Amino acid sequence: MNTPLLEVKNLKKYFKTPNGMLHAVDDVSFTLERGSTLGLVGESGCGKSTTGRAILCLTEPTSGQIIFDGQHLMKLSPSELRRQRQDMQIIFQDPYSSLDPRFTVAQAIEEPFRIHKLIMDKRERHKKVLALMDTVGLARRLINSYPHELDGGRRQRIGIARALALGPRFIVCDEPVSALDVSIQAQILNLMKQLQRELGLTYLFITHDLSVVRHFSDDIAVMYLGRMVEKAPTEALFAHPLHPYTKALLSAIPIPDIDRRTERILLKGELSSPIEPAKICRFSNRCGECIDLCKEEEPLMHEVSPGHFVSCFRASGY
Amino acid sequence: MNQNDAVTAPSPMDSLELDIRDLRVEYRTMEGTVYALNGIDLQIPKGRTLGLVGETGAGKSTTGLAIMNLIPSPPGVIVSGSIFLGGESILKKSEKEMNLIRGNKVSMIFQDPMTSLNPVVPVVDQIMEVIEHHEKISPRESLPKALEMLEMVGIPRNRAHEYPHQFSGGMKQRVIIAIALACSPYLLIADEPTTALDVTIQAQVLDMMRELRKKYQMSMLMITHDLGIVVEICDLVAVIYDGRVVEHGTLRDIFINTRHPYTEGLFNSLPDMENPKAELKPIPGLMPDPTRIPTGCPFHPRCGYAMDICAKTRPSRYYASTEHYVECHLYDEKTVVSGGRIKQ
Amino acid sequence: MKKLMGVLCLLVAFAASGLFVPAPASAAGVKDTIIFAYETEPANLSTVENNAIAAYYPCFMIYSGLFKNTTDGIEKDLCTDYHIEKNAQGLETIWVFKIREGVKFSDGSDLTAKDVVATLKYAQTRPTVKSLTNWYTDVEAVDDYTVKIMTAKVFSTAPEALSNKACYILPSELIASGHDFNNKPVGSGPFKLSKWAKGDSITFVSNENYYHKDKMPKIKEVVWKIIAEGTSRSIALETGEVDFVINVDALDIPRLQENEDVVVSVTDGSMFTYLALNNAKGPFKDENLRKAISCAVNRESIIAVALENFGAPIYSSIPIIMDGWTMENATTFDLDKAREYLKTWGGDPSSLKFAIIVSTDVRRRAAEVIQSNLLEIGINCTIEQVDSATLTQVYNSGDFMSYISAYTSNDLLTWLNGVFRNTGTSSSQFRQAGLDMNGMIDSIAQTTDPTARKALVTEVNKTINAQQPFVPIYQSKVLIAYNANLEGVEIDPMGMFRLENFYWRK
Amino acid sequence: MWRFVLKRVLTIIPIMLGTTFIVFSIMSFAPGDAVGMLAADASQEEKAALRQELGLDDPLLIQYARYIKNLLLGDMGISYKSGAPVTEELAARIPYTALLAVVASIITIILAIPLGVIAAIRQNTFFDTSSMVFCLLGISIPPFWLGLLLILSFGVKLKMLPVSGSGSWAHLIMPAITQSVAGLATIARVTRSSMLEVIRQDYIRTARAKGIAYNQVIRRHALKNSLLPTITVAGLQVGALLSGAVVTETVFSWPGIGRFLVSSISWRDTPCVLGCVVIFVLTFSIINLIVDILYGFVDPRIKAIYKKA
Repeated sequence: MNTPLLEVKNLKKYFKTPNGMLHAVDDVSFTLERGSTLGLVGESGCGKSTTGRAILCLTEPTSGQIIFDGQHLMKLSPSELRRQRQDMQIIFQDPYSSLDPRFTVAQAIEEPFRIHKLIMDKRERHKKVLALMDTVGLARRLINSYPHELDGGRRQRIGIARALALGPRFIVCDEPVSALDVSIQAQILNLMKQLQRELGLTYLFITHDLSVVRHFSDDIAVMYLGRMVEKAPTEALFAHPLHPYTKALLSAIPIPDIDRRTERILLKGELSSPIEPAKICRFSNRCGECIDLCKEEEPLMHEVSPGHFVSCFRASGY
Repeated sequence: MNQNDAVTAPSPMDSLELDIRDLRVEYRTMEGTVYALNGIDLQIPKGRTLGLVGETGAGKSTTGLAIMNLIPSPPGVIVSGSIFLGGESILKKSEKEMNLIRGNKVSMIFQDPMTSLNPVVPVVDQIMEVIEHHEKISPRESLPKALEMLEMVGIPRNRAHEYPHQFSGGMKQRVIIAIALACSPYLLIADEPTTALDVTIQAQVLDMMRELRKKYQMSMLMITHDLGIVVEICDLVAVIYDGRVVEHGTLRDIFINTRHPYTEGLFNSLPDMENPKAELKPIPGLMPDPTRIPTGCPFHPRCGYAMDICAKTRPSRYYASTEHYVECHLYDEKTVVSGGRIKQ
Repeated sequence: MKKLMGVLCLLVAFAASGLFVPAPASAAGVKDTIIFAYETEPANLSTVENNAIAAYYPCFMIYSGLFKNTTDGIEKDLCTDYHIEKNAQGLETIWVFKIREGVKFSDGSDLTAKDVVATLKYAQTRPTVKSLTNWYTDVEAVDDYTVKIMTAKVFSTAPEALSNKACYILPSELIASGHDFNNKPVGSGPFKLSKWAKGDSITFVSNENYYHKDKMPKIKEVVWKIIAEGTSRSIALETGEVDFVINVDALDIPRLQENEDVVVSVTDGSMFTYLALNNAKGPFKDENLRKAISCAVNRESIIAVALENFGAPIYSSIPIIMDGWTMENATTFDLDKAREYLKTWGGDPSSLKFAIIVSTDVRRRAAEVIQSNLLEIGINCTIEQVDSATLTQVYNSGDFMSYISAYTSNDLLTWLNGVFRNTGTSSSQFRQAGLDMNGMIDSIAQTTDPTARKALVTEVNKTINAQQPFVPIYQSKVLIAYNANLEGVEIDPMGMFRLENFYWRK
Repeated sequence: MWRFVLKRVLTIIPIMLGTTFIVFSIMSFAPGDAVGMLAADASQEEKAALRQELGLDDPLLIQYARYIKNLLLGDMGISYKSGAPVTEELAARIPYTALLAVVASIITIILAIPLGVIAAIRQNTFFDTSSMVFCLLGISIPPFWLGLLLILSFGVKLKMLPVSGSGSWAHLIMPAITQSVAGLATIARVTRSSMLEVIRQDYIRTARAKGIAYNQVIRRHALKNSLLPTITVAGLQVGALLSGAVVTETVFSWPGIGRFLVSSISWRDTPCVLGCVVIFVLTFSIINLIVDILYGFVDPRIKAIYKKA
C-alpha cells in the first residue's frame, strides 16, 4: 500500500489563557508511513505531547486535517471516532498516574474491552488478558496485583498491554520510557520494537531523549515552540542537522563515551513564551546564526534534500 | 549495633574531603525494613568530583542525605559506619553543630528545582537567609552578597526580588546552586541536579557547575543515573547497586576498563553511538526488593555471568589499581588487573 | 496578623459593649423583678393582629378591657356596671356598659367611651380576630362614660366575649393615626412595654397610670424571656436565671419536684386535643366508621406515651369545664364496640388508606399510638408530619382525611365557634354535614337564662357526641414551675394568670 | 487587584438575585402562608382581605420584582408577623449572631492553628494522637448535645456560667465554645495535614540543608505555605458558623438571626426569610472574597493570577 497511514496537515491547537492564545501546536504537518516510527523530539513546552493528543482527537484540534487511513478524523461523528480509536492508541509517560489504583492488572488490561463493549464473555476476556500479558512479558502470576505493588517497568508493560488490547495499527508513545531506569528502559524499548515487527505497528514516538529516539525512530521531527523546525530520516538528521536549534540540541546530549567529545553549542536564554508569538522565526532570539530576515518573517518548512525538511532561512541542501 | 561502636577509627586522611566507611542505613517502616545502604564506602579527595551512579533505589539519595545528616528519622536509622567531612565525624555532631556545617561546609542541591524553592518567598531572600545564618550578618549586609551570587549564576539583579514561579526550571536550579554556593562550601552534593531540566538547559547548568567548581576549588559528589553526565563532569566514578559500591574507579577505569557485570549492563542498556540501530542488551530482571536483599552478591539473580558462589557469598573487593576496585566473584587479585572475563 | 487580631478584639469589645447593658441591680432587700421563660416569642404585641397564645400573656399585662378573665371566671374591669335593653322587636340585643372614670392609658391620656367605640370598630376590621368580634353589629357612645353595643341576635355571652384580648381598649387617637401597636403597644393594663429585644426578651415595667390603685403590681419589672428549648427553660429555673417557667417539659417535672427552691404547678388544662376526620368526603362520611375509630383509640396509652401522663383522657365532644357538659352518647375505648361499628359500616377496613397529619412531636407520638390502635381493628394508616403553617393550609383547604389539632378557650361560645362553626364559604374544621352547628351555636348564644342555657348545651353536646364528627383525645395539663419564694400565683385552665397579683415573699 | 475585587463584588449581584428568587419561589410554593398563621380562624373573605393587604394576591413575579426593587432602595419590606420593618427585625438580631460568630472564629483560629501545627511537627507523638482524637470528637459530637453537656456541667452542676440568654460576657462563653468546637477541630485537622504535606516538601529540605534550625524552618518556610488550605476551610467554616447558629442559638436561647430565620420560615414570613438569606449570602460572599484576597497575600502565584484577571 502506498498511501501513508497517517497524514497530518496544518494541525493547530491553541489554548485560551488569561493573557491570550497559547499556540501549543502551530501549523504542524507530516505523514507517517505504515510500519514506521516517527520520533517527535523537543524540549518541554514545545507542543510535542499536545500534537500526539490532538492527532488522536483526545484534545480537539483548533484547525487542520488529520487523515488516518483515508479517514478525515475531524469530520467523524463522536461514535465513528470512538470506533476509529480502536485503531489508534496511546501510551503515557507515567503509567502510574494513568492507571486506576483500584484496578487490578487484569481489570486494567480488560478495561478497553468493556469501554468498547467487545468480548462480553468473561472467560473469553480472561483468556485475552492472559495472552496480552504474555505478549508484553508480564508474568501471569501478577494478574491480580494492583499498580502500587508493581515497579515502573511492569506498570509500563500494563500500559502497553492496554494499548494493544484492541489490536491497533497506530500507537502514540508519549515519553514511554522517560520515567524508567536505564536497564528497564532498554527492556521496554526492545519490547516495543519487537511488537512493531510482529504486529506491523506504526509509532509516533514522543520523547526529549535524543539518544533513545535515534535508536528507535526511522524519521525524526524536531519541534520548537509549537512549530516543527526540522524533519528528516534519523541518520540524515544526526549526520547533517540543518536547523541551528537541532544542532544545539544534538550537541547538548551528554554522551557516555570519554573519547568522544563534541564541541558544544550553548544556547543563550530559555524558551520564550508560546502565548501570541510574533510572526518571525521563533528561535531567532536564541539563535547564533540569526540574520535580519529571521526577525522579520517566519520561515516555512521546505525540502532541502530528499526527505529532509527544515524551516530556516539559512539552511541549504547537502 | 550501636552507632558509636561502629566508629572504628578509619584514619581520615587529610587529603580526603569526604570519607564514608561502611555506612549502613535502614528505613524501618510498618511494611518492613528497607535496607537502603549496606556498608557503603566513599572517599572524595579534595578538589575532585565523584560521580555516584546507580538506578532508582540503589541508595544514591540516601547517601547524600546521610552526609547532610538529614535522613528523616523516623523511619531512617543510621545503623553503623562513619562519615568524616574534612576530618570531622558528622555522625557525632549535635543538631546545633550540624546547623553550623550544613550550607556552610557542605551544601546540597536537590533533584527537582521546581519544588526545591519556597514558592512564597522571593528568591533573593532565600539566598540571603543562608548567608545571614552562617555569617551572622544583617539583611542589609547580606543583600549585596546575595545579588552577587545571583549574578554569578547568570540571573540579572533586577529579577532578584521575584518569586520562584516567575522563573523557569533552569533559572530555579541556578538559584538553588547560588544558595548552595553562597557560603563557599568545601563539598557540594548534587543530587541529580539536571534530571528535571531539558537537555539544552542541562548543558548550560552543567557548564556553569564545572566553572564554579573550578572557581571555588571545591569537592563534589555528583549523584546521577546518567553516564553521559558523569563523563561531562566527574573525575571518579562509584557505581552503586543495592546500597553498596560495586565498582569504583576513574572515568577511564569505568568507561574503558569496565569490570563489573552490572556496569557493563548499564552501558549495554544504552543505544550504541557507533551503531544506533543495534538491538539493546538490557540487564534482565528488576532491582531487588530493598526489604529482601538476595544473599551473596545482590546482583547475581540478574547477572549473566553468575556462578554458584555468587548466590552464597558476598564478593570481596578486588583492586585493579589504587582507585579502581570491583566487588565481583569473577575476579581475583590477578584477573582484576588484566581485565578478567569482561570486555576481553 | 497580630494587628488584625487586635482590631478584631477591639471590634468585638465594641459590639459587646453595645449589646450588654448591665442587668438592673435589684433594690436591696425585696426583689421587685421577675423573669419568665416562655417558648415562643409573640409575633407582635397588638391585641388585634394575632390570636396565638404567646400574645395573650403580654396583652394581659399591657392592656385592659371592659372585662377580664380570672381563675374565678369573668370579672368587671374597665366596666363598672352594665345592663341589657330590648330592641324594637323586643329582643335583648342592646348592651349598655358603664365605663370606669379616671382611667388613663399608659401614655397618660384619658380612657373614655370614644376609645371603646373606636377600639371595637377597629377590631372588627382586623381579619385575624374577626371571628372574635363578629357578634356585635354596632357600637356607640352614649356619653363620655357610657357605651352601647348592638348585637344582631340575642347574644348571651357578651361579657365573656369582651374579656378576650381582641376587645381590649386602645387609644382612639392612636388608632386614627395608624399607630404601630405591634411594636409600640399602648394600653391601660398594669404594665407597659419597656424594651423588646427581639428574639431575646421583652421587658415590662409597672404602669404608674394604672387605674386600680389596690392592684398596683407589686413586682415592678417583668422580663419575658424567650427560651425555645424545654430543657433549657427548666435548667434556667434551677440555676435561678429565671423565676417562672411556662410549659415545662414533662420529662423535667420529676427533677423539678425534688427541688425545694421550685414549686411545680400541675393544673387541669383546657387545651382540647382531637383527631379530626373529614366528614365531607371519603369513607369518613359514615359515622359508624368514625365511631369505630373513636372506640379503637386508647387515650390512656396516648397520654402515657405522648404526655408522660400529664393529661386527662376525653371522650365527650366539648371541654369538661363547660357548663352542661355530658358523657351521654359519647363513645369510649372499647375494641369490641369498635369492631361492631366496623361491621355496621360494612366496608373493608384494610382498604382504607389515609394519613394522620400532625405538626408537633407530641402529636406525632400520639399519632403513632393511634396508628397501632387502629391496626388492632385492621385499619392501616400513615403519619405525616408538617409544620404548623402547612397544617393550617391543609385544614383550610379541606384536602385531608385526618389530622390532629387542638383548641382552647375559657368561653364555650368562642370554643364552639373556633372548632365547629362553618365560616363563610369555607366549612368548619371537619366539614361535618349532618349537623347544623351554626344554628346550635347561635341558639346557645341567644339563650340568656343560665338554666335553659345549660340544658341546651347538654343537648348540643349529646347531639354532637352521637354524630362523632371527630375523635376527642386528651386535655393536657398545664405544667408550670416557679421560684418557691413567689406568692400569689393562680393559673387558669388555659395556663393564663394575672401577673399583677404576684409578689415576692420577704 | 482592584479590578479583581470589583469583579467579585459584581458577581454577588447575580448570586443574590438567584438565591432570593429560589428562596422566594420555595416560600411561595410551600403549603400554607402567613395569612393562615396569622388568622387561622378567619373566614375566606377575611383572609382574602388580609392577603390583599399584605400584597400576597399579586402574581409571583410581580411580588418578586417589587421585592427586588425595594431591596435596591434599601427597603427589605415589612414582616408579616410583627408588622415591623424587616431591617429593624434584622438589626435587632444581627449583632448577636455577629458577636457570637466573631468570638467563635477567634477562639477557633487562635487554638486551631497552633494545635494543627504542633500536632504535625510532632507527628505520631502523644500530643499528636490525643489532639487528633480530640478533633475527631469535636467533629463528630453534635453541637446540640455538646451545648446541653456544657449547660449541665458548667451551668447546673458547677453553677459557673449562665445557661441561657444574653446579657454579659459570661453568657457568651458556652455558646461561643459550642459554636467553635466543630470548626476548631476541622481547621486543626486541615492545618495538621497541610503542615504535614508542607514539611515533606523539597523546599523544607532545602531550608534545612542551609543549616537553619528546624523550628525556624517551620516558622519561616512552612507556616505561611501550610495556611492556604486552612484559609479555605476557615472561610467555609464561617459559613458553617452561620448555619450552626440555628442550633446553638436555640440551645442557649441566643437572640440571633439563626433562630429568627427558623421561626420566620414556620410563620411563612417571606420578607424576613428573604432578609436573612440576603444577609447570609452577603456575609458568605464577603468572607469568601476576603479569603481569596488573603490567598493572594500568602501566595504570590495566586496574586499574579488576580493581577491578570
